[in-house]
Amino acid sequence: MKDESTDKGQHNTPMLDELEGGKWPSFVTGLKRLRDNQDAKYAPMMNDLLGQLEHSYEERLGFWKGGTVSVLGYGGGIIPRFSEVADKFPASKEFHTLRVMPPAGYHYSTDLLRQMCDIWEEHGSGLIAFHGQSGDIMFQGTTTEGTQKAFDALNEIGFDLGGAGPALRTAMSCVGHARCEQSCYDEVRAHRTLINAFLDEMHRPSLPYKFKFKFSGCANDCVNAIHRADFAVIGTWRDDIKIDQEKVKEHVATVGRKYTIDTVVSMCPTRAISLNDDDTLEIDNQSCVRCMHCINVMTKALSPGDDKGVSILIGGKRSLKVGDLMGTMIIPFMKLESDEDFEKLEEFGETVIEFFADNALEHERIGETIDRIGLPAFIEAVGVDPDPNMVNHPRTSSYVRTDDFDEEAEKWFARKAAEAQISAE
Amino acid sequence: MKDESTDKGQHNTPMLDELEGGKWPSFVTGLKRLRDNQDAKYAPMMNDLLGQLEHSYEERLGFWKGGTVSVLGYGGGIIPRFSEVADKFPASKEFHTLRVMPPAGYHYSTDLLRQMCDIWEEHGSGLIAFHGQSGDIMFQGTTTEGTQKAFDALNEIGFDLGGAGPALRTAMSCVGHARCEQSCYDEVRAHRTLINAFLDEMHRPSLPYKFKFKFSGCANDCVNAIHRADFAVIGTWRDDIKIDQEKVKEHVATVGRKYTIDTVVSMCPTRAISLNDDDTLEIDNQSCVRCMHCINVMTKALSPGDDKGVSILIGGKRSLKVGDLMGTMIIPFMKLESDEDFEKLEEFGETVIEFFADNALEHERIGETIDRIGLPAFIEAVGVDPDPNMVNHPRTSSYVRTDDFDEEAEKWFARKAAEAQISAE
Amino acid sequence: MNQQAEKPRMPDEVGVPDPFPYMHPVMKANYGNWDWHDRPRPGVLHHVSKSGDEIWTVRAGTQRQMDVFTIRKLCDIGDQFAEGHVRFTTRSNIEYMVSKEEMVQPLIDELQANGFPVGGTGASVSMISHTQGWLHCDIPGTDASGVVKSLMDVLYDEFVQEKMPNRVRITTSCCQINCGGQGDIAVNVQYTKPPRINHDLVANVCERPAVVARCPVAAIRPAMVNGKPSLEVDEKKCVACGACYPPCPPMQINGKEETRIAIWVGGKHSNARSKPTFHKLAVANLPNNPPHWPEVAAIVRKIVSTYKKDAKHWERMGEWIERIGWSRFFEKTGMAFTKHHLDTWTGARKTMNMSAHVHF
Amino acid sequence: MNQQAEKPRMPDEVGVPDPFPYMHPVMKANYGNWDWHDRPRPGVLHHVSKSGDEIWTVRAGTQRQMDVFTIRKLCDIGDQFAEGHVRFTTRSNIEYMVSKEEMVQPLIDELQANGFPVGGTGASVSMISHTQGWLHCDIPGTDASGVVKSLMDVLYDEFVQEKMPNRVRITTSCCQINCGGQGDIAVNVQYTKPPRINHDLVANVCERPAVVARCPVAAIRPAMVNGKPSLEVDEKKCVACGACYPPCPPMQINGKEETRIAIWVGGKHSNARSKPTFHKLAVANLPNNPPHWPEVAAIVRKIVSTYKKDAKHWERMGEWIERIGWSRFFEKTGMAFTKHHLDTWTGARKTMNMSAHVHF
Ligand code: SRM
Ligand code: SRM
Ligand code: SRM
Ligand code: SRM
Ligand code: SF4
Ligand code: SF4
Ligand code: SF4
Ligand code: SF4
Ligand code: SF4
Ligand code: SF4
Ligand code: SF4
Ligand code: SF4
Repeated sequence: MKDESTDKGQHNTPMLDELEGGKWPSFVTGLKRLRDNQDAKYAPMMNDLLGQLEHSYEERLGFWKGGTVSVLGYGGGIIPRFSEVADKFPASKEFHTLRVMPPAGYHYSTDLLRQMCDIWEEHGSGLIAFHGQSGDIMFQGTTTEGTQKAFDALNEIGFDLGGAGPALRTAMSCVGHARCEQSCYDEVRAHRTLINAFLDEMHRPSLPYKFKFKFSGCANDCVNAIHRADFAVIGTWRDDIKIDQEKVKEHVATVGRKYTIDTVVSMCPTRAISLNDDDTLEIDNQSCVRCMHCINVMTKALSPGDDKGVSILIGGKRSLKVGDLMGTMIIPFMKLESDEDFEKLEEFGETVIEFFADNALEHERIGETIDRIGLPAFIEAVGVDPDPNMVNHPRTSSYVRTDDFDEEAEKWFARKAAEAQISAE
Repeated sequence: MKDESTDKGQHNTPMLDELEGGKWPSFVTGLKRLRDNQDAKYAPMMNDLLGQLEHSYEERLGFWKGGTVSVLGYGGGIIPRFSEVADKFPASKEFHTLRVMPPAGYHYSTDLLRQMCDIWEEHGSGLIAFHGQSGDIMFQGTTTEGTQKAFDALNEIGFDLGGAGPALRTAMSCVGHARCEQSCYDEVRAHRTLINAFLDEMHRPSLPYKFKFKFSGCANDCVNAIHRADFAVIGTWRDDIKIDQEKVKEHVATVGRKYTIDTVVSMCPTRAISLNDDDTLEIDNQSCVRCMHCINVMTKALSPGDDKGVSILIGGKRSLKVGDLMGTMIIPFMKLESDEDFEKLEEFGETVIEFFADNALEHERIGETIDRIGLPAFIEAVGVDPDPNMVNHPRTSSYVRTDDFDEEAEKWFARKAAEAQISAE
Repeated sequence: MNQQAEKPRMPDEVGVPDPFPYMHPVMKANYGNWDWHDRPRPGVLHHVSKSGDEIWTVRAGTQRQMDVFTIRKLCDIGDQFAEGHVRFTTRSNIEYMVSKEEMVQPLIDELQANGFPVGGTGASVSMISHTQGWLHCDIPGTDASGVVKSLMDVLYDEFVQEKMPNRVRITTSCCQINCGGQGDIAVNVQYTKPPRINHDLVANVCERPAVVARCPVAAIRPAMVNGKPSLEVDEKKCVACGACYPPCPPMQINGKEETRIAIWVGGKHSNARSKPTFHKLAVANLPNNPPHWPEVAAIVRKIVSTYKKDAKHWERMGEWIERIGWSRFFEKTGMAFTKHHLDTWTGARKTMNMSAHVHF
Repeated sequence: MNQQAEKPRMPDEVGVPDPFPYMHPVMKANYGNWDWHDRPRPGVLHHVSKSGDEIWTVRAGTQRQMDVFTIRKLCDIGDQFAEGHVRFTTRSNIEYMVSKEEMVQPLIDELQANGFPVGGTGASVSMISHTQGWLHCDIPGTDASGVVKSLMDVLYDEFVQEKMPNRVRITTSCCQINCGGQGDIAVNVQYTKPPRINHDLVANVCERPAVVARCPVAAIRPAMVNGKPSLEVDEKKCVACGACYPPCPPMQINGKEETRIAIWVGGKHSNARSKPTFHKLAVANLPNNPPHWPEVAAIVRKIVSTYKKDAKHWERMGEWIERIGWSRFFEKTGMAFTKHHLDTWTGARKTMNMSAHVHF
């Protein structure tokens, strides 16, 4: 082992050096740039950081431990890291991360980015990630003292901490409306409306466990919401797919009949598409499940309908305790255009968070709560009526007590009558 | 209520009489024919039987209870029934059923049927079902004394009792080889080989619970084996589907292109079929899962391959305790042509039954045992190597201890090498 | 037993009989050698062997629970018009095999003249699979023969023609154990109340630990009632499955009003296209209403006619519903979707829609 | 803290910032009004608005964990060639939006000249999703940045071209918690041994009931060890998941040799065609071998190239495997199928093949 601790200069990093080759941009080269910026306050820290990292590569073990660090007024948003090998690498003995919420949809001007760089050179290590897996800008590497200063400076330019711990977490939304024709609702507005309404839950962690929102403009789900959010908002539409049959014919003429059958007709999950003998498409919209596939393939000929809105799925998470869960379809359709629509969404978000706060066990995600108490109890608690879209199919088990079936059925019929009434008006 | 018990003549059956109308053959009319056959010994029994049944229709309750009745040398095969309302309907106070195994594939000569009728008029009620849901001929309605006599007579003409209780049960096999071009193995031989090898388990019940075999010649599964058998044997093939492209063209010419795409190409579960521009079919046999659909639609143009054999699925049952289970694919392919092949099948059947006898809890079906101990433990116990066809997909949960992964992998590679060796030879 | 001298006859354990002695000669000759088939008309199959041999099969409905007179009548017809060989199908239909096409029509005529409907092939509603019910079983909640007769009367036309999108296979079961199994439509008893316990009898009749072990939700516990060992049911936990009743008849699960009928849809055994599936709850709590079960019949009819009108060729009931979506299925059939349709049993999670796939 | 007079600054809880001030003007003007798009070349998207406006997006790879110099370099390029607006994607790629087609090529040239690969669009292998690893996390078994760098070096060509059947989304995770989530290919830490407990520390560091509660298989129980309150693990039950380690660091789950890598395949987030799926185990027990993880890289490469050669257009990794069957997947990629591939977790029953569908 190299004698790093006694060497006052730069640590040897032979293993890390190996990662400077290859064509992909190298994070090691970047770290070294920071280390080598001898004027900067952070240079010694980054030298020791590289030293500790090399040590990890040698030992194949991590050497950070957690702790408690926060900024004034907030209980979360900082990931504190203290080195377990600070004796060898003293300058990086504190190496905390600030999780900062980016503009919804990740839009930046170069100007803004430069401001952020400046702040982080001043108060931190100069190492920033765009973005963490939950969507935060991660300002990585500062002392306990630097944490507050960096936050203050970022807060001054309009940025706020994201979530950590048992709290509302930073959300993500896809580029959507800003640049994507598939987008079925205003993701920026939905994202900001919901998160900004519940900031208190983010900044002062007091939920049973983490709670994440994610927003995708359509079922392509470019932010992985269904797997990775407790509350996923996915754009969809209720009316028919829009078809431009001339463009369909052009597409078939270009790629061929067989290829069209194999990549569009055969790939529709519900056999909703049929190719007519004149090379136009027949789409059975009642069978279509809004999966996006055919629209993705024929971007010019096909597009989502006009009666757009969102579906809400609840309960996605990774594997701790019960195993991975994806969100379950709870609200098949919610219109999301008018101010009232957005208010309704916010109200529903609040109901769900309150349910979670009141009913989840400690360290239990909402998906696990639903799993524990059952879907019927959950939807009743959050005031949602049963809908066939919530399930792949109705129950297959006869182990249920149905003596109140008729009363339950009456609710459905009353609801359907009321809906018919409304749509007739 | 009508005063049936004091009336020495025929019971009034106003509700049952209602079931004599309508176009479908009426079981009530049949029962009455027996009742009205005044010369026959069974007429009074059938009169009271009708009386008790009418009583059930009025009360909406059943009035039979079980008991213990058997024939000499056997512990099972009889379903004993004693009336709980024998005071009112004394002549049918005993109304036992003999479960008798039919010829494999349910073939009868009229002559044989007449012999059976004669025996059952002599010793029973004259009421016979072809067949029960497990495939037995059910000779329904006799006294404890009649049971033995009927059995003796049936046994004389070459028939034997089926299963009841915690025992090997009567099996079923589809018409298959006898009249069906889809059949991939000799169902009669498989059916008789297996059941006749384990008759002891049928006639002297000593298993933890019931155990059923079912045999279908192909994946159409005309005897519902996968859902309803503990051990399902399903015909399949390993090589390519046979295509007669001229007949394909004829088919397309007859029903049309669009219809062919919609009913064949789009309906293949694995997108293995593509329609060429010249109206021939391209089948990707490596993707084909032998579902039978395309072959069913184009009976003249397509047929199963030549390298035929069987798959074995284990663990089907209905819902008691754990909920419904279907059989799990345990042996994806077994050749079933030579005498040795049939011996191997028999050996495997024996292994599975022994495993069941030794490992199942009381009143536990083998599917539940697998569920309880896990598939890896089960296949190890019955000496079968893991195969991807056993599962829809490999595990999604990381909760498993894999430190012996490399050794397990070695087994696979060794096996594959040996197989390659064999097929190279 | 008494002073009887005769030695008792010991059984000849012959096992499963060899079918070849009873099989139609053309089938025997072409065993394993068939080439293709078609269906010249409803109720008739036409199979052609690689040898060139042909055989026509005429399928007819029976009441399954047959008196010997019915059987002999069927034999008479077989002797006169069909070469003396028959078989019964998985669904208790009878099949006559004839080796000449010209024998088909007279055979059909004779069957029909005698009240046996010819059909049940291809895309028809075949005979409903049958269980024992009040006629014979010791635990039934309803009568299978009666339900089946009532329904087949209603579905008669769909048996004798092939106008469905694909075959429709209906099952009935007279208690929740469901000997009838899965079906495109399944008409099953559904209990609605916990068992009523006759405490006086439990001690004598029931092996208590075995009964406790049978309960799928561990709702039964041993208890002393009126100083006698008996059993107690936690009614909050009990799912009214009736599993405790067979091993312990004093735990009466049936009741004149409490025993109800549920209808399930979309079970499938074949592996054609989609994998086999379990049937799913359509409607529960229908009255158990002999002798015609009109409420049940009305719903079965509605489901069948909706499927007939709406499904694509070759789609089975469940496949059709998966395509159009369960919302539309409930809408089109006029049934209600309730919280009871949301699965709560082991593995329920896997029945939830964890995707953005949605039907409108 | 000390005699400081200044009143501490209280945060301005601004929440999620409004993106419009930073958004490219063409995107702002056409917000919610786009019509269609195509991809003129790998790494470039071309979106057309209903208003007729057009925008070209050039996507380039970054190392995510960026030093300010890299960021400023990207800004320089943006100022000079791309109108000063950028965004980062879900996968930490940077996107430059330009309003004129002729700006595309110079931008690409400049990015490439500065070592930023242009690509990641359409049917390519995009940037691997990233977690923290040894660089920052307190529980990691490996280094995410290093694994990602090693793999992206190997997959570089597939990033800059669109020659895959569909997009390939790879994730890495540096412990079994898997912050990286599901992927077409997921490269995850897999622990192989139960935790080694430092009993001296447990009493002071760990809230014992909370730790006991975290274990998914109830393998942990409180115990007195050497007279101190500690915890004990039932090694027969323990599935080596590591869930006890974060709340109780003295339950060390990592080890130089014991921490291993598993590769999973067929996870999918989109709802296109098939519903979203979880990834499935391909191979476990690969060595955790910095700095290049060659064993991992070799397998990832093999999987990617097999998919590339074999899958049909638009089939994602998992869809391709489902079509050809898992047997063939293992055969073609030269990996082993073992008993560990058979699921044993809750709901395992539903992963079994309960059908006669079989691949040969
Ligand atoms: C006679 C019988 C077998 C027997 O040994 O008794 C039989 C005979 C044939 N079946 Fe079957 N099936 C028979 C019960 C079944 C069952 C079991 C059941 O009904 O309980 C099934 C499974 C049903 C299910 O999935 O729940 C069954 C699923 C099929 C299928 C698959 C259809 C599908 O698309 O799902 C085919 C394929 C077809 O229709 O071409 C088939 C095809 C056939 C063919 C065409 C096979 C052939 O080439 O000869 C036979 C004539 C079918 C017809 O009626 O048109 N048979 N078939 C059974 C007649 C029952 C009846 O009287 O109605
Ligand atoms: C007669 C028959 C119904 C019919 O009318 O066709 C029948 C009748 C009975 N079944 Fe069954 N089962 C019959 C086929 C089935 C089938 C279908 C099959 O074999 O394909 C099943 C579903 C498949 C399966 O094996 O799971 C079936 C699943 C059951 C069960 C539930 C088993 C489970 O594990 O869920 C029970 C309850 C039990 O065994 O404790 C049961 C129990 C019974 C008992 C013995 C009730 C009892 O415990 O006293 C019934 C006797 C009725 C009687 O008086 O004759 N029967 N039973 C069928 C047997 C006739 C024959 O031998 O051919
Ligand atoms: C920029 C980005 C959204 C963002 O807000 O940052 C984005 C942008 C687009 N996605 Fe995406 N997707 C983005 C992440 C994702 C993700 C999430 C991820 O990668 O972690 C997914 C889910 C992946 C999965 O299933 O695991 C995703 C699944 C899709 C799909 C579905 C593909 C499929 O067949 O399964 C489409 C449809 C398509 O390709 O036409 C799509 C289509 C698109 C389109 C074509 C939408 C449009 O009309 O503009 C955009 C260009 C795609 C391209 O790269 O060619 N996008 N897209 C993300 C770019 C990530 C990257 O740099 O690689
Ligand atoms: C930084 C980040 C990885 C990255 O490099 O991108 C991360 C890092 C950590 N995650 Fe995570 N998670 C990160 C996104 C995720 C995601 C992805 C997502 O949000 O889409 C998931 C999967 C989705 C989910 O929420 O389940 C995820 C699932 C977890 C879990 C498992 C939760 C579960 O219920 O299964 C834990 C463990 C826990 O919370 O106890 C965890 C815990 C952690 C901790 C706090 C480990 C710990 O307990 O000390 C890690 C801190 C590392 C560090 O030093 O910064 N992290 N974590 C991501 C957050 C950055 C950001 O704010 O943008
Ligand atoms: S999720 Fe849909 S709307 Fe959002 S960027 Fe992806 S394709 Fe566009
Ligand atoms: S969006 Fe999906 S489900 Fe709807 S028609 Fe297109 S491919 Fe089919
Ligand atoms: S299961 Fe297959 S082989 Fe047997 S009768 Fe049915 S279609 Fe023919
Ligand atoms: S048998 Fe089934 S899986 Fe195979 S090609 Fe035909 S339809 Fe497809
Ligand atoms: S379903 Fe129930 S009542 Fe009917 S025969 Fe089977 S066990 Fe008896
Ligand atoms: S009816 Fe079923 S759930 Fe209720 S006590 Fe009996 S066995 Fe248990
Ligand atoms: S995957 Fe594990 S080690 Fe990596 S960042 Fe997440 S919690 Fe930390
Ligand atoms: S590693 Fe996982 S399974 Fe083992 S003791 Fe810890 S929490 Fe339990």
